Amino acid sequence: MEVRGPRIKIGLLEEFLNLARANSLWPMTFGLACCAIEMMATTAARFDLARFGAEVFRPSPRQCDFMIVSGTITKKIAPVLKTLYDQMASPKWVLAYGNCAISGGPFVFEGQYNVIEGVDKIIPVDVYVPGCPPRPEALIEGILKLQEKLTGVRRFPIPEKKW
Amino acid sequence: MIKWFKRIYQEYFYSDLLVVFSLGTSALFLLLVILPLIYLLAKGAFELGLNYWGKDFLRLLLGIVGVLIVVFGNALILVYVERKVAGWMQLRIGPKEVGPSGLLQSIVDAIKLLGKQLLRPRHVDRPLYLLAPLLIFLPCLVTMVVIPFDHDLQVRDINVGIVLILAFSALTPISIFMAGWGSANKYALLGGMRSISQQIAYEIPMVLSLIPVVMLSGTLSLKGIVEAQKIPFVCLQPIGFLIYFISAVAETNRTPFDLPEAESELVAGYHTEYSGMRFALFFLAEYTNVFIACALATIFFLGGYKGPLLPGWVWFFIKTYLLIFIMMWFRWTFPRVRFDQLLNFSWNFLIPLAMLNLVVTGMLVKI
Amino acid sequence: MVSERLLKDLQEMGIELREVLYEKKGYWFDGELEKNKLLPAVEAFDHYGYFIEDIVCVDHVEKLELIYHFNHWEDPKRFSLRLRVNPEDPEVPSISSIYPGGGWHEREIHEFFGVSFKGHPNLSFLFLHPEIEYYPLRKTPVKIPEEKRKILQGKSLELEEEAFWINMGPQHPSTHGVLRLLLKMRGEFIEEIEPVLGYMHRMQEKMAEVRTYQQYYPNTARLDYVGPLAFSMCYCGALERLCEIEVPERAEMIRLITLELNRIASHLLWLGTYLLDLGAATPYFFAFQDREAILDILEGLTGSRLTYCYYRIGGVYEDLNDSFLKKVEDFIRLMRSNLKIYDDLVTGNAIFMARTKGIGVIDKEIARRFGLTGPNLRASGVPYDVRLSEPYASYKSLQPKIALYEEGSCYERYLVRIKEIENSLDLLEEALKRLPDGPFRTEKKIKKPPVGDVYFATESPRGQVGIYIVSDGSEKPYRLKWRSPSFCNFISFTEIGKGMLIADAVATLGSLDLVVPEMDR
Amino acid sequence: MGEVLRDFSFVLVFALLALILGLIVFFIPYLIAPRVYGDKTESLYECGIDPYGSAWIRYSVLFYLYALMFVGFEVDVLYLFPVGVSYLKEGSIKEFLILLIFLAFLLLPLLYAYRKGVFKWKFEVRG
Repeated sequence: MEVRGPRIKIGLLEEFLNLARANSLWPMTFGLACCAIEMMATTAARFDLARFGAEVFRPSPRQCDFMIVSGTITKKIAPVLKTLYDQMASPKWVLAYGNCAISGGPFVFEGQYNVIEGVDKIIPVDVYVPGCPPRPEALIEGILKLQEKLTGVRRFPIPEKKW
Repeated sequence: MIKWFKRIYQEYFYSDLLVVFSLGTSALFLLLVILPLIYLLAKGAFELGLNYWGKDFLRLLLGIVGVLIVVFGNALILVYVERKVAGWMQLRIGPKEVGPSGLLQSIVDAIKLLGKQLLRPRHVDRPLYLLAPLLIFLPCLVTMVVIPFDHDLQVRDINVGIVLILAFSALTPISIFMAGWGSANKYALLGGMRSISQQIAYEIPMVLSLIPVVMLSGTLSLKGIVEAQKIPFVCLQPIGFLIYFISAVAETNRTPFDLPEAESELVAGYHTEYSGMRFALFFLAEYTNVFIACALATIFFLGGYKGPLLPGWVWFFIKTYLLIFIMMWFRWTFPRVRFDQLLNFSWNFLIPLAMLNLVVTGMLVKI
Repeated sequence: MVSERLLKDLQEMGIELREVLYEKKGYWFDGELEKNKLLPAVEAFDHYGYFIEDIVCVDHVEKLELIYHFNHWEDPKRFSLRLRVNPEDPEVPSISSIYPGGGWHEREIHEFFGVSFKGHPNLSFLFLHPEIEYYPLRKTPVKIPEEKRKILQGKSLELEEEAFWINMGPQHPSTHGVLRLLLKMRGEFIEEIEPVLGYMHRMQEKMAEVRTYQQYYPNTARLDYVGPLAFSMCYCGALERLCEIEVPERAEMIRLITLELNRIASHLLWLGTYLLDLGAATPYFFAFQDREAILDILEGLTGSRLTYCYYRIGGVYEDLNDSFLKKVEDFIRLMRSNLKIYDDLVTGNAIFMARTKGIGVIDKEIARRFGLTGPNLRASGVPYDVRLSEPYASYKSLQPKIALYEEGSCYERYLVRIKEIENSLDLLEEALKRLPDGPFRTEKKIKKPPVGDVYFATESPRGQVGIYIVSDGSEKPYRLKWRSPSFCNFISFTEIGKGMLIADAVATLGSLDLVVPEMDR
Repeated sequence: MGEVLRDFSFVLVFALLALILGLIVFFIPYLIAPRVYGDKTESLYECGIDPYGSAWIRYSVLFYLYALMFVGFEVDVLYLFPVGVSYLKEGSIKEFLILLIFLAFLLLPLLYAYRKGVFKWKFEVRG
């Protein structure tokens, strides 16, 4: 992977752009397994990802900002995943959602022949969200974490303990 | 300074910085660059004694500014409104956290898209691929020239306004097809194919439904048509209005006629391979086309800027946005039609109906 | 009865089938046959209108055993035909000319065991990735020959002139997961369909052989994450049948209630995503909102939202409490009123009717040859339901009504599922009234089930789930085979999808209600 | 003539403006967007799989039939605009009859296409 920065790089501009990026994270329509259902539930009425402007699921990797790896990575899907990640326009981020994407989850055993133990063996991961499957709130928390990573500030600051 | 910003941002409201920054920069840009430029140019024009041309020049400059504000403002508003309307219809809130009740969401999206890498796949047909997003943007601006927002609020009243609009809107399918073909992508190609046959199929009923309007008003200028409406033409031409509106929905590729970008079949349709700002231009063109289609419906059938009490342009925008809202309502209610159903609906039903409408109008007018 | 006539016919052919105790084994008739008698026997099954359930292969090291399961819609008695194969050079005649659905099971066995089927039109790899070295489910390591390892070897994708191959999936909005279809297109029409599965193959059957019965159990819920309880039920039921454990009545009724709740949730999810496929976004949100209500109820009981681990061998994990019953009652009321909203929003919609009515028709003959089950089958006018034919849980005492439609197109599949939601609500209401008191699980603990084999079937929201367990008396299953309903439903699409418009294909694929990890296992 | 030129100078300016704006909009990301190129970044997207063959092949003839019909229609429909403008200026029934005849001719290709079965989408087995 060849990384070239922007042609013009100004600190303040970068800050500003990152602020905009953090508030408009468009995920890719890419559901793998069980966690994809929870991902769908997150976009649905009760949890409503749209509040953070992140409900614009784009099916084409060219137009989205981050990929939610929601499920087990088998050896057959790994090259597909890599291709899709490559085809995303930078800046791009990856959110490993669920134990399978983090480490293979419950599908790792001695003598297994088909599961890649963690998506970070293929592509760089920015945020890990554990759980099997993680609850929708966890996905929202993961997105907030990604925003924090971009802006350096947390959106809903955790209130200080008063007692 | 950044630290200071961060503190504000953390302590007060998350998006306050965004408000200040985006509004501030745009206001600064307007104040420091555009307005003095216009002033200088206009002054120069007058001083040179080119009164005849000078007036037009001033009109042109003001027109450019006005049209740009309408085009970009409309897209920003529509993106927000659409997401909010979708939210209301779907038991949820929609954008909320970015800015006060999510108002800054579309601005933030635009800024983000500005900072996104522009990718060009290796195998594309380069000239077509690069020209397509430019060309799709062109009819949006040109059509704005002849739209009368108010009695005097019009860039230029061209006496063949309708023909001009029809001619330039024919560029849209061409550029969509250029995008589809140039991308060398199979989904994009299928999307482009679909798009072009859809747009030509609905072009005809659209034109046929406009001819009675021309008959009744006896002019091709848009302002003339508005002025000719003692009562809105929708009362005289209800079928014509319906045909026009259905065709307009189809021409702008909105659900239930959004086949060229049908997500469940063709991924993202003709703009599958476009990223960042190139994709944004397609988006912008789509929303501007929606606005133009509804604005034209307002002008032709709903009496344009005419209305009691309120100033004309307010009426114009109220009527237009009402129609746009109906389009959104369609979008979040109906499933997508199938492709052959879509084409045959036009050829077998709408076109004969539009012809019948024309004949009946012709007869009634003569009697 | 059909089975008696069939038995007589088979006897004339010289195939002896003996009757076994259904309560112990899960099938009625069992018999071994010679290789050369396979095809005549299968033809006899076809003649009497039997459908193929699945083909299982068991590696006994000194021999490979192929087990064909057949069943009948009107006279549901499971037949199991056993065939011994030499493990050195396994070759069996293929039944794909009679049962095309069987051909797909054969492909699977060819891939995992290396059995080659003579006369199979397309014996290429379906599930595995190209770098695999050994046949995964063989007990002794057997190397896969190099030339067999190509994924799409059966189809030469060399560019025929005017051939327009298009990839649908693995990342595609309408394939719901990672199904991949290679479509040969002519314009907007599909000429040929070549599915590539296995993008979510998670080695469920291999894992079962490595882990103990208790360790493997939580993974059953991860097969079909939309209706996981039917799979848990199947697993627990099979072990209870194997170890002859009596389940208390209260536990059985609790199972029924949770199963039906899960069924409604699954159908709701299908409804939402199906209409999303058709381009209508709003019903998705309505359906998910109602689904959340069920998830809340089940979460209160089981502790998780999606992949429940609630049933135990011989009962359930926790007893119901009163708040649960109250919540279910509230939900029934809510769902009844909301069904009207779906009716207004979807059922009468002209565009929806035009998109689904008469599209993707599956007639009974295709359904039988491919082994279609579940709501998809009932939409084609066959009243086959495992809840009635082989009642488990409390379905013996509390029989569900069957939703039945004749035409078998996408629209009927939609109607069947809506009707099933209604029926499940009725069933739930009845079950709540009849909930008996008593213990909610047995005290008997099992560690090592006895030697033997067992078949168990349940009706998942997608169709008949079957499990076949071979136990060698140790604490791990010797062989565990799932019959996954989505796989059997999906393979019928390769037949009916030919000559379709791509839009119709999306509508049909969606209406079959596929869950990919369950297909790939 | 001068008036018409002045009219269309507006159109020309706006068209140029659209092109220039488009170029500006492309230029900003050129400057400020980060660039990352992986192995597959510049290959075509097809659901994450390398595409088989080219997208540029001969395509189904169905769409061309529609295009042909369009050509038959659209050009002629444009003739109706002058008719519409001057329709009310003359007071006789003659114009109506002329309009009727013209429309009857317009309907002919539609009827022809209908007879030819353009509107029936059927998959035919090749061979």
